[in-house]
Order: sequence, then structure tokens, then C-alpha cells
Amino acid sequence: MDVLSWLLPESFSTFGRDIDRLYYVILWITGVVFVLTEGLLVWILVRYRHREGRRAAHIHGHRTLEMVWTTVTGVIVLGLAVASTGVWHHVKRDVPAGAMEVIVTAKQYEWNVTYPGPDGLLGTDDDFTRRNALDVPDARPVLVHLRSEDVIHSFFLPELRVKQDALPGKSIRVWFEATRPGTYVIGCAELCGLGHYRMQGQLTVHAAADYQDWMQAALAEADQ
Amino acid sequence: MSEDAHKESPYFLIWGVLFALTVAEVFYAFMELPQFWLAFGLIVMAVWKALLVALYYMHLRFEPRRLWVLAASPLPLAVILVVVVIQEF
Amino acid sequence: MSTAAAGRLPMPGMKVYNLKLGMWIFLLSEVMFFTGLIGSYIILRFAHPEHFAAPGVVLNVPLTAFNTFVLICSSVTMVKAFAAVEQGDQKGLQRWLLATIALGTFFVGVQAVEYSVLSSEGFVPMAELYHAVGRGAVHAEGAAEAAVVGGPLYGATFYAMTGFHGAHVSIGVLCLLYVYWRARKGKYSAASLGGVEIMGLYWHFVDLVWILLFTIVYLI
Amino acid sequence: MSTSEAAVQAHLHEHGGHDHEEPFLRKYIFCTDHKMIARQFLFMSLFFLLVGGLLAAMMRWQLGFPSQPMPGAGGFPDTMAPGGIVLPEFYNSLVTMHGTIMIFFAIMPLLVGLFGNLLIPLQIGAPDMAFPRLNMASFWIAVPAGLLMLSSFFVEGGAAGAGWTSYAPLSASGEWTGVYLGQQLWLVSLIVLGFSSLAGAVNYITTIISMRAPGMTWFRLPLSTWALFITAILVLLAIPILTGALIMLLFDQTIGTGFFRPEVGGEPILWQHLFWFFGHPEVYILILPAMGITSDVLANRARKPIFGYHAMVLAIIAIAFLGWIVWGHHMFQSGMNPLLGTSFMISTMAIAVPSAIKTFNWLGTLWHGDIHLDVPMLHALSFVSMFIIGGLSGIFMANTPVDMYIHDTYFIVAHIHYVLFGGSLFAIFAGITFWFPKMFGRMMHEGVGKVHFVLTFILYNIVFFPMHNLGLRGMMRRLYDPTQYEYLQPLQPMNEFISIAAFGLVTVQFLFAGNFVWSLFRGRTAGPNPWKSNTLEWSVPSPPPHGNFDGMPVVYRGPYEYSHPDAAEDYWPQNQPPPPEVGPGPEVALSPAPEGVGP
Ligand code: HEA
Ligand code: HEA
Ligand code: CUA
Ligand SMILES: [Cu+2]
Repeated sequence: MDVLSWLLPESFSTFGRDIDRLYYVILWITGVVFVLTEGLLVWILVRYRHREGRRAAHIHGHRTLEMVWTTVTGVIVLGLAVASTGVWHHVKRDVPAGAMEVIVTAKQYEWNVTYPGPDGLLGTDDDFTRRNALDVPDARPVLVHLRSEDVIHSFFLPELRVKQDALPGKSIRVWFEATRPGTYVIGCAELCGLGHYRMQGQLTVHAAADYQDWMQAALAEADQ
Repeated sequence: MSEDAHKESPYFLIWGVLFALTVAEVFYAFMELPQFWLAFGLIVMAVWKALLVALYYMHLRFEPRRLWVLAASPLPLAVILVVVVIQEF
Repeated sequence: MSTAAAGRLPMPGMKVYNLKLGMWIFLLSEVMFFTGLIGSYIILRFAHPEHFAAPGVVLNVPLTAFNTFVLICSSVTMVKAFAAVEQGDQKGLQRWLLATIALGTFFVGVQAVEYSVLSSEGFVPMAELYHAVGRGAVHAEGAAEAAVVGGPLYGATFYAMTGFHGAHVSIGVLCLLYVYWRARKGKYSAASLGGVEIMGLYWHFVDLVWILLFTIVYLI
Repeated sequence: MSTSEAAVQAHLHEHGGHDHEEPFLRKYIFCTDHKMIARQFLFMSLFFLLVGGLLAAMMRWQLGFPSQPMPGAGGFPDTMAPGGIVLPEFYNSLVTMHGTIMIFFAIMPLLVGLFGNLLIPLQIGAPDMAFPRLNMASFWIAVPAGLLMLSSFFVEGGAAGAGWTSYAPLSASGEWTGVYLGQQLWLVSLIVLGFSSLAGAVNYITTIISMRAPGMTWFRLPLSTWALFITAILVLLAIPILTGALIMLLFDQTIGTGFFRPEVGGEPILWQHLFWFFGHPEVYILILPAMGITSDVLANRARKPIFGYHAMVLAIIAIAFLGWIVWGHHMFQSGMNPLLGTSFMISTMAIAVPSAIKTFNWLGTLWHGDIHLDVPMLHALSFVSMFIIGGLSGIFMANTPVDMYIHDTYFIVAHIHYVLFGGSLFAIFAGITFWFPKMFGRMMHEGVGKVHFVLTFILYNIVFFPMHNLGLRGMMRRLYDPTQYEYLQPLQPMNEFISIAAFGLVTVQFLFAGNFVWSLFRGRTAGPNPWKSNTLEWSVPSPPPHGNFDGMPVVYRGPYEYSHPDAAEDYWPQNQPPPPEVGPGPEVALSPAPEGVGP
């Protein structure tokens, strides 16, 4: 069954690839550990099952073996942790320069997106707001100022590997860069009340060339 | 069970010191000092007083070392909690 | 069977008997409880300094300094009660216990007065009702809004910390009454003073917490 | 000298060594005997386990068959499930109460309340707990807490619905959820339960420090007692933090303070920090005793000493210690400072090291053993294998970038159940079947036990393993109706399949319940030591009399001397005096070891 796959669904953001790569590294490590330990367990159970007249060995431990598995595990996991810090900082801290900025305000149970309008600046008169629809250009970093009006929500773009809680009283910077035009889902991943399950929006990624056209159309619509 | 050592404990002397430190604290708090030194000095005095109470009135000074360790054990956790969470802001 | 148990409690060589050990262990959890409260205060104050005020602006420092002194006195009377029972001095035990009870009650009383004055000045825990204007200042008609000192977090954290401390003192006074009642019945002696000693541990701990609270809440 | 001593003496005096009729109330209800309190905790938490399981079944119905009427559930009030169709707000209550009840009222009282009470005095050779009356109070405080929690289903607005983590501000004011009283009852219940846990923890720690029998040195303690000791320390230090946070949240809810309400300046993220500062140690509270039980059962049923006993003890301590500095891994996506995220990732990964020590030492214990695959052993073995799965999934989540995708998805739900059901609950099954004879004097039925084990093991894996994959497809947790999302609709057949298996899983638990009840009355009577075990609890009759030991036991050796070449049998009880030629000198054997004297 397709559902049972351990492969991740395709990702459509620049750092999605990095995240997926880390995931596969961990999948390999844990996969090997899983097979080894569970295999060993089963083998031991068969090999040393109770037999009439057999007596267990009186062993209290093995210093070298214990040192080995402790060290090996330590090296693997700490290496993994250190190796992941780069991606993490890239995703959560290093917002690229020249990003297009929008404000996403969550509230029970909708996503309101405020666009900068034609002047490209937020906080000016030509800003306009759309409900549950985030439209961005392709291949350009987008910086979202994530806010919430009431409780905690979580801005989740599964296909782009983005997830960030929206905290009331704070404005959190989230960025991503889509790699392919198309429509994607915006989900809410943090329990936010009885309508949590239906709090969804749509992310539309336009080919960079079409984005201005979309903006004009959206403006016209907003003016009505 | 109670060691003879603390029979001689200078309970009233400690009381005097606690009193003096309290007065000192109040005056110190209203001195025109930079915020850091204000807080620092006050915390030093408060910890000093707390230690006096723990060591003499609660007799920690006269207890076995193990109890001492036991009593101090949650303090690192308290520090960890505050120091880490404050990084958020 | 009972001989076995009798020979065992406390274990040979035990220096700290169970009751006292138990009280110490309980106090560790109290440390963590106050860590949660005081820690939250420190964090909230650090994050929102504008919600708080300089010492003495809203809170009555001289009054509380005096109250601190009262509590310190109660610590010394408590420890004297213990010293008395160590010497088998029943009268002394009772007298010092009574003094401790009186001082403890007085402390709670002062706190109650403090609370009622503060809340009448608009310094309340309820966020929406907070409108403290500070000591000395009076609510000018209509101008109350402008003069508010600090913000709701101040009231909430203040009452949570001092309130839980006050609750500890009150519970302590109740326990002291019980200890006093037992002392009157002659239940304690130099060879059996566990009850007095753990009462003292609790009482001094509560005093110790107050020393920190006074500094952190009123003075810094 | 001390009142506790007086209490125990009075107790012993009252009950003498011989049987005489006690009033029902004293014997079964307000009893201070640790074994009776253990049994009381057992019954209470099995009841809550059942409740939690039934709540899960209702949840699974909604997930598998969204908005279809539950069969035979027409009687539900319209505020919960009109015509049997689960409402979204009721679903949220189900999730919340399922998680809360399972964690606080089923697994925790089973591990800490039941096994702590049953095993600690018996395994260290003490006549009872240090404070028997406090012990009784601990149980009788837990009961009203449980009743409060249950009652919240029946109040206006329904039960709490903000998740077992009750994130503020959702939980800080009824205006966001419509749940006022229910949320407050939830808070009060957990505050009350905290006192029960504290009373237990104080008792356990004191008892273990100061009431060990002569010769029972720290490094002769069985691992379950070690684990319970460290667990008690975690309880002691973690619960007060939760209590403080709950109280602040309760004030926000009731009188309108603003600790966690951002609209008046409060900090929602502070709640998360406080909750998880408690919460992560809490999950180790839920696994350490299970590890201890597993160690005891594995060594016994493999007739072999624990591999690397000292390392096992140190690993328990290391897990407990590291458990205090990893709480932020629940908050990677909460908007916390990314640098903190990095340090939390590193400390979290570090926990794999002591866990590896435990895992490999268990394998080492089995290696070259003489493995008896009876019911307790089967459960203990599945603990090991399921804990490996749950632990390894933890590595994915500990990795901050990967967690960004899988946080708050069913991957987490899979992890929770692999560590808590596959881990803790299987160990509890192992423990209950292993110590059932000690508690009730009878064995549980072996055949039914095996059937229950096999079915549970298979169905459990069918239910929870695919949840990893659902999470990897992006299915969020606490989702009332997954079909609302178009991209989740292809997962619906799997959800349905899982639900059906879950109903099977709940159903086969009645085999356990039946076996349990049947064995209480009809089980084969067990001698004092049916498992040929070394530890002290097996040196006294089953169930042990008041005061446990006839005279003071003296301990000569560690708890795991199985198949010792010098012993005739393949076990060598801790209190059996050594034969004169091979035994250590009497001064070593008889003098209580220097560490044995407490602080
Ligand atoms: C008994 C309970 C228990 C236990 C033991 C654990 C153990 C661990 N947990 Fe788990 N956890 C929970 C209960 C538990 N957890 C619960 C209930 C939640 C959800 C709360 C909620 O949000 O509702 C949660 C959530 C949770 C999260 C948050 C996820 C999220 O919300 O995004 C994370 C993230 O790091 C995490 C990590 C870990 C890790 C690293 C361990 C480690 O201790 C595991 C260590 C074990 C092993 C690694 C396996 C054995 C080792 C080897 C075989 C050696 C070789 C291994 C390697 C080389 C890797 N857990
Ligand atoms: C120990 C903990 C534990 C246990 C055992 C379980 C058991 C089960 N859980 Fe639970 N679960 C949690 C802890 C646990 N869960 C937690 C903490 C959460 C998170 C909550 C939150 O998000 O806030 C969660 C969430 C959770 C979800 C996610 C809901 C959501 O996010 O929307 C789901 C969905 O399928 C689920 C299903 C199940 C199922 C089918 C079982 C089945 O295994 C149930 C099987 C039945 C039983 C185990 C009962 C058996 C009874 C007996 C053996 C006693 C009988 C004996 C006598 C009476 C004598 N659970
Ligand atoms: Cu918004 Cu869930
Ligand atoms: Cu955790």
C-alpha cells in the first residue's frame, strides 16, 4: 500500500530537500539499529530458549563491549545533532535578503493574509487582505510575519516542510522559497478549538512572470 | 540524635545579623545605584540571610554531609529553568 | 516480629531519623514549587518590565520590612522552642511555641491589612481590573487611567507569590497550634522531639522563602 | 523516638503476627498496609485504564468513520454526540481526557502507586513504608482527584478540550473553547492528584534511604527498586512545577489573572516551558519503573544475572538527570529561540546513550541465558522491542529540522504509543502477571495469558505502526475529521483499518480482565516463590503477612545471582546465608554496609 511508504512525499521548497535528506539519514541509521537490535533479540530468543538440562551462563557483564556500544551510540547521535544544526539555522534564522513579505494572521478558524500591494511595502495604504489564500511567486523567498489574534495556531505547509506556531502577542518570522508553481495546502497543526480540523487555506505559487498579473487582479477584486 | 554542637548555637546572634541585614537591604534598595549593582547587592544579602537560616536555624551545619547534598539538589534545576527560559525574551 | 521492627527503626547507625528525613524531602518539593512561582515572576518581569514598578512606588516597603522582621523573630522563637525541648524544658517549649504562634498570626494579619489596602488602591490580581496608581497618589476623578503604575502582571505575580507564602505561614500556624497542644500534654521530651524539630524545619523554610520573596518582590 | 517508628510499632502491635479478624473498613478501605494500598492502586488504575481505552475507541470510531453514528450510542446527550455522531468539541474532550486519564490515572498510578507500594518495602526487607498513614492518604487523595476528572464529562460545557498539554491561551479562558467548568475541574483534579503523588514520593524516598535491611547496600538493590527510587525523585521535583503552573492557569481561568493571557501581557510560551519542564521528566516517570520491572523479569526468566548491573543503575540516573534539560524538544516549532532549539536537540540526542546502555544490557542479559517464555517474560520482551521502536522514532523528532515536518502529526502519536503502550503498558502487564502471585497468592492463567499477549502484541502493532506513515504523509494530530483535508483523503482507508484493529485491541483486553478476575478467585495457588527468584519479596509467604518479614532479613548478595556456579540451584536468594567455605567473611556479610545508613 502506498500509504505505508517510509518515503516522504515530494517537497517543493528549497530547504525541503535538506530536511528530507536529514530524514533519510536518520531513517538509515535507525533502520540499521532497528534491524540489528530486533534481529539480535529474536536470534537470542531462539538460540537460548529453555532446554531441559541447560543452565544459563553466569556472566555479570563485559567491560569492553559496554564501552564500545556506549561510545558508538554517543558518536552517532552527537554527530547527527551537530550535523543538523546548519539546516536548522538556515531554516529558522537566516532569512534571505530581498524576500517578498506578507503578514499572515491566524484566528479561529481562518488564515488572513495581508499583502504589501503594488508598492511592495507592508504597512502602507495599498495593503490588502485576503482570507485563507496565500499567493506567492515562484523561486523567490517569501517572508511571512506570522501572528495570531486569539489562541496558538500552527502554520503548516506540508508540501513545503514548513511548520511554525503562531503565537498571540508575537510576530514570528517564517520564510520559505517555493520551487514549483502549483497549489498547496495550508493546514493548522496546533489544536485551537472545535474548528481546528477545518482551519485550512490554500497556498498558490505563481510562476514569477505571472505574479504581477495576479496582484493586479487581486487588487481589483479587493477594491470592490 | 541531636548533636551537642548546636546546643551552643548563637541563635540570638544570628537573629541580630538577620535583622541588620534586613535593615541594610532596605536602605541599599533605595540608594541611587545602577540597576545591576542594586540587584546584585540585594541578591547577595538575601542569599546570605537565607544561608544563615538554613545553616543555623535548620541546623544544616550540624547535619551529615549527605543531607546537605540532598538539600542543595533542587537548586541547579531552579537555576536551569530560569536561565533557559529567560533566553526567550 | 515487632522486636525485629523495633530494632530496625531507625537503622543502626542512622543519623537522621525518618520523620526528619521525610520533612527534608518534602521541603525539596516545596523548593521546586516556589521555583515555579518565583521563576515565573522573574521571567515575566524580565519580558515585560513595563508591567512592574520601582520599589516603594506601589508596595509599602517599610510595613513589609517590619513584617519581615516579625517573621525573623518568629524563627528565633521557634528555634528557641526546639532548644528548650532539647534540654527537656517543658515550660520553655510551650512559651516559645506560643510566641511563635503569636508572631506567625501577626504576620498573616499584617499581610491581610496590606492586601486590603493595596486592593483598595487598585492593585489587584485580576488583569482587567488592575489600575494601581501608586502610593501617595490618589485617584483623580476620571484621570485614573493616565496615572496607572505598572500593569496586570504585577498584581497577578505579587498575589500569587505572597499569597502562597501566606498560605504556608497560615498552615504553619495551624500545625504549630497542634504541636503546642501536644506540648501541653507533655508529648515531647529530649528523647522524643521529632515533632518539634520538623515543625521548626518547615517554619524556618517558610521564613527562608520570605527572605527571598521580600528581596525579589519588594526591593529589586 | 520518632512518630513513624511509633506508628509502625503500634501497627505491628495491633496486628500481632497472627490472623485475627479486622473490621472490614480497616482491612480493605482505610488500611495502612503497603500491600493493600498497592492493590487499591491496582484496582483504581485498571478501572481508569479501561475508561481511557473506551475513550480511545470512541476517538477511533470518529477517525475511521467520520461523522457516522457510533453503533449503539444513540443514548449520548446531544451536547456530546447527538444521535451517536461525535461532535468536534466532544472529540477534543475525548482526546484530552484520553491522554490525561491514561497518563495520570492509569499508567502513573500503576507504575508508581502499585509497584512502588508493592515492591519497595518487600524488596528492601522493610516491614512497611516509613509513613504508613501518609501512604494511605496518598491513595485516598488520588480517588477524589479521579472522581473530579470523571465528573467533568457531565458538567455544562463538557470536559476539558485543550489537549492533555492544555496550551494557554486556549485553556486559559473558556471563551476560546466554550469549556469553562470542565477545564477548571481538569485543573483542580490534577492539582489534587499532585498531592497524592508527592505524598507517595516522600514516602518512597525516605523508605529506601533509611529502611533497608542489614546488608542491603545500594548496589544490592533490585533494579525495580532503583528505578522507583529515581522515579520518586523525579516526581518529587517535577510535580510541584506542574502544580504551580496549574494554579496560575486556574487563576487565569477563574479570577482573570493574566499569567498566560497575551491580551493583558501574559506569556503563553511560559506555560509551555513550565508544562514541559514538568512534562518531560514525567514521561521518564512513566518509563523508568517499567525499565526496572523489565530488568527484574528478564533476569529471572532468563535465569541469568543482569548484564552490567552498575551500568544499568548509572543509566537510570543519567536518564533522569538528562531528562531535566531536554524539555524544549516539545517546543521546537513554538517560536522559541532557535539557539535554544539547537541546545535542546543536542541534549535530547544525548539521552539515546543511556538508553542504548539499557537496551544492549538487556540483550546481554538474555544472551547465553536459559529463557523461559512464559507470560511475564513475553510482555517484558515486547517491552524491549517496542521501546526500541519508540525510542528510535524519538530520534527523528529530536532532530529539529525533521521535527519541523513531523511535529504535531501522527508520527508523534505513534511515538507516544510505542513508548507508553508498547513500553510502559507491556511492562505493566509483565509486572502484574509476575507479581500477581505475591499480591493475591494465586497464579494467573498461563494459557489465557498467552492468547492475550499474542493478540495484543499483533493488534497493537497493527494499530500503531502505520501511524508513523500517516504522520509522514502529513496527517495532523488532534484532528476531528481528517477527510476535511483533500490531501489526507487517500489515507482514509488506512484510518478505517486502524480503527477496526483498535476495536479488536480494546476487545482483547477483556481477555486480560477476565483472566485477572478469574485468577483472583480460581487461580492455581502459588507458593512463596513460584518464579524461583532471588529477591526478598519471594522469601515470604504469598501474600505476605502484616509486617512482611518474620524477623529481620539479612542480605548477603546482589539480587541477580542466577545460575551461580557455587549454588546448587539456578538461583540463590539474597537472604540465604552463604555456605561457610565459600561465603565472604562474616564481617562483610553481616555488618550493614557503610552506605546502608542513609544521610
Ligand atoms: C514513556 C514515555 C516516553 C519516553 C521514554 C520518550 C522517550 C523519548 N522521546 Fe518522547 N514523547 C513522549 C513520551 C516519551 N518519550 C510523549 C507522551 C510525547 C508527546 C507529548 C505530546 O505532545 O502530547 C513525546 C514527544 C517527544 C518529542 C516532541 C515531538 C513533537 O511534539 O514534535 C520528542 C522530540 O525530540 C521526543 C523525543 C524522545 C526521545 C529522543 C526519547 C529518548 O528517551 C528515546 C531513547 C531510546 C532510544 C534511542 C532507543 C534505544 C537505543 C538504542 C537501540 C541505541 C542505538 C540508537 C541510536 C544509535 C540512535 N519525544
Ligand atoms: C499510556 C498511555 C496511553 C495508552 C495506553 C493509549 C492507548 C490507546 N490510544 Fe492513546 N494517547 C495517549 C496515551 C495513551 N493512549 C496520549 C498521551 C495521547 C495524546 C493526547 C493529546 O493529544 O492530548 C493519545 C492520543 C491518541 C490518539 C490521537 C488522537 C488525536 O490526536 O486526535 C489516538 C488515535 O488513534 C489514540 C488511540 C489509542 C488507542 C486506540 C489506544 C488503545 O491501545 C487502547 C486499548 C485499550 C486499553 C489499553 C484498555 C485496556 C483495559 C484493561 C487492560 C483493563 C481491564 C482490566 C480490568 C478492568 C480488571 N491515542
Ligand atoms: Cu488553528 Cu488549529
Ligand atoms: Cu520529551
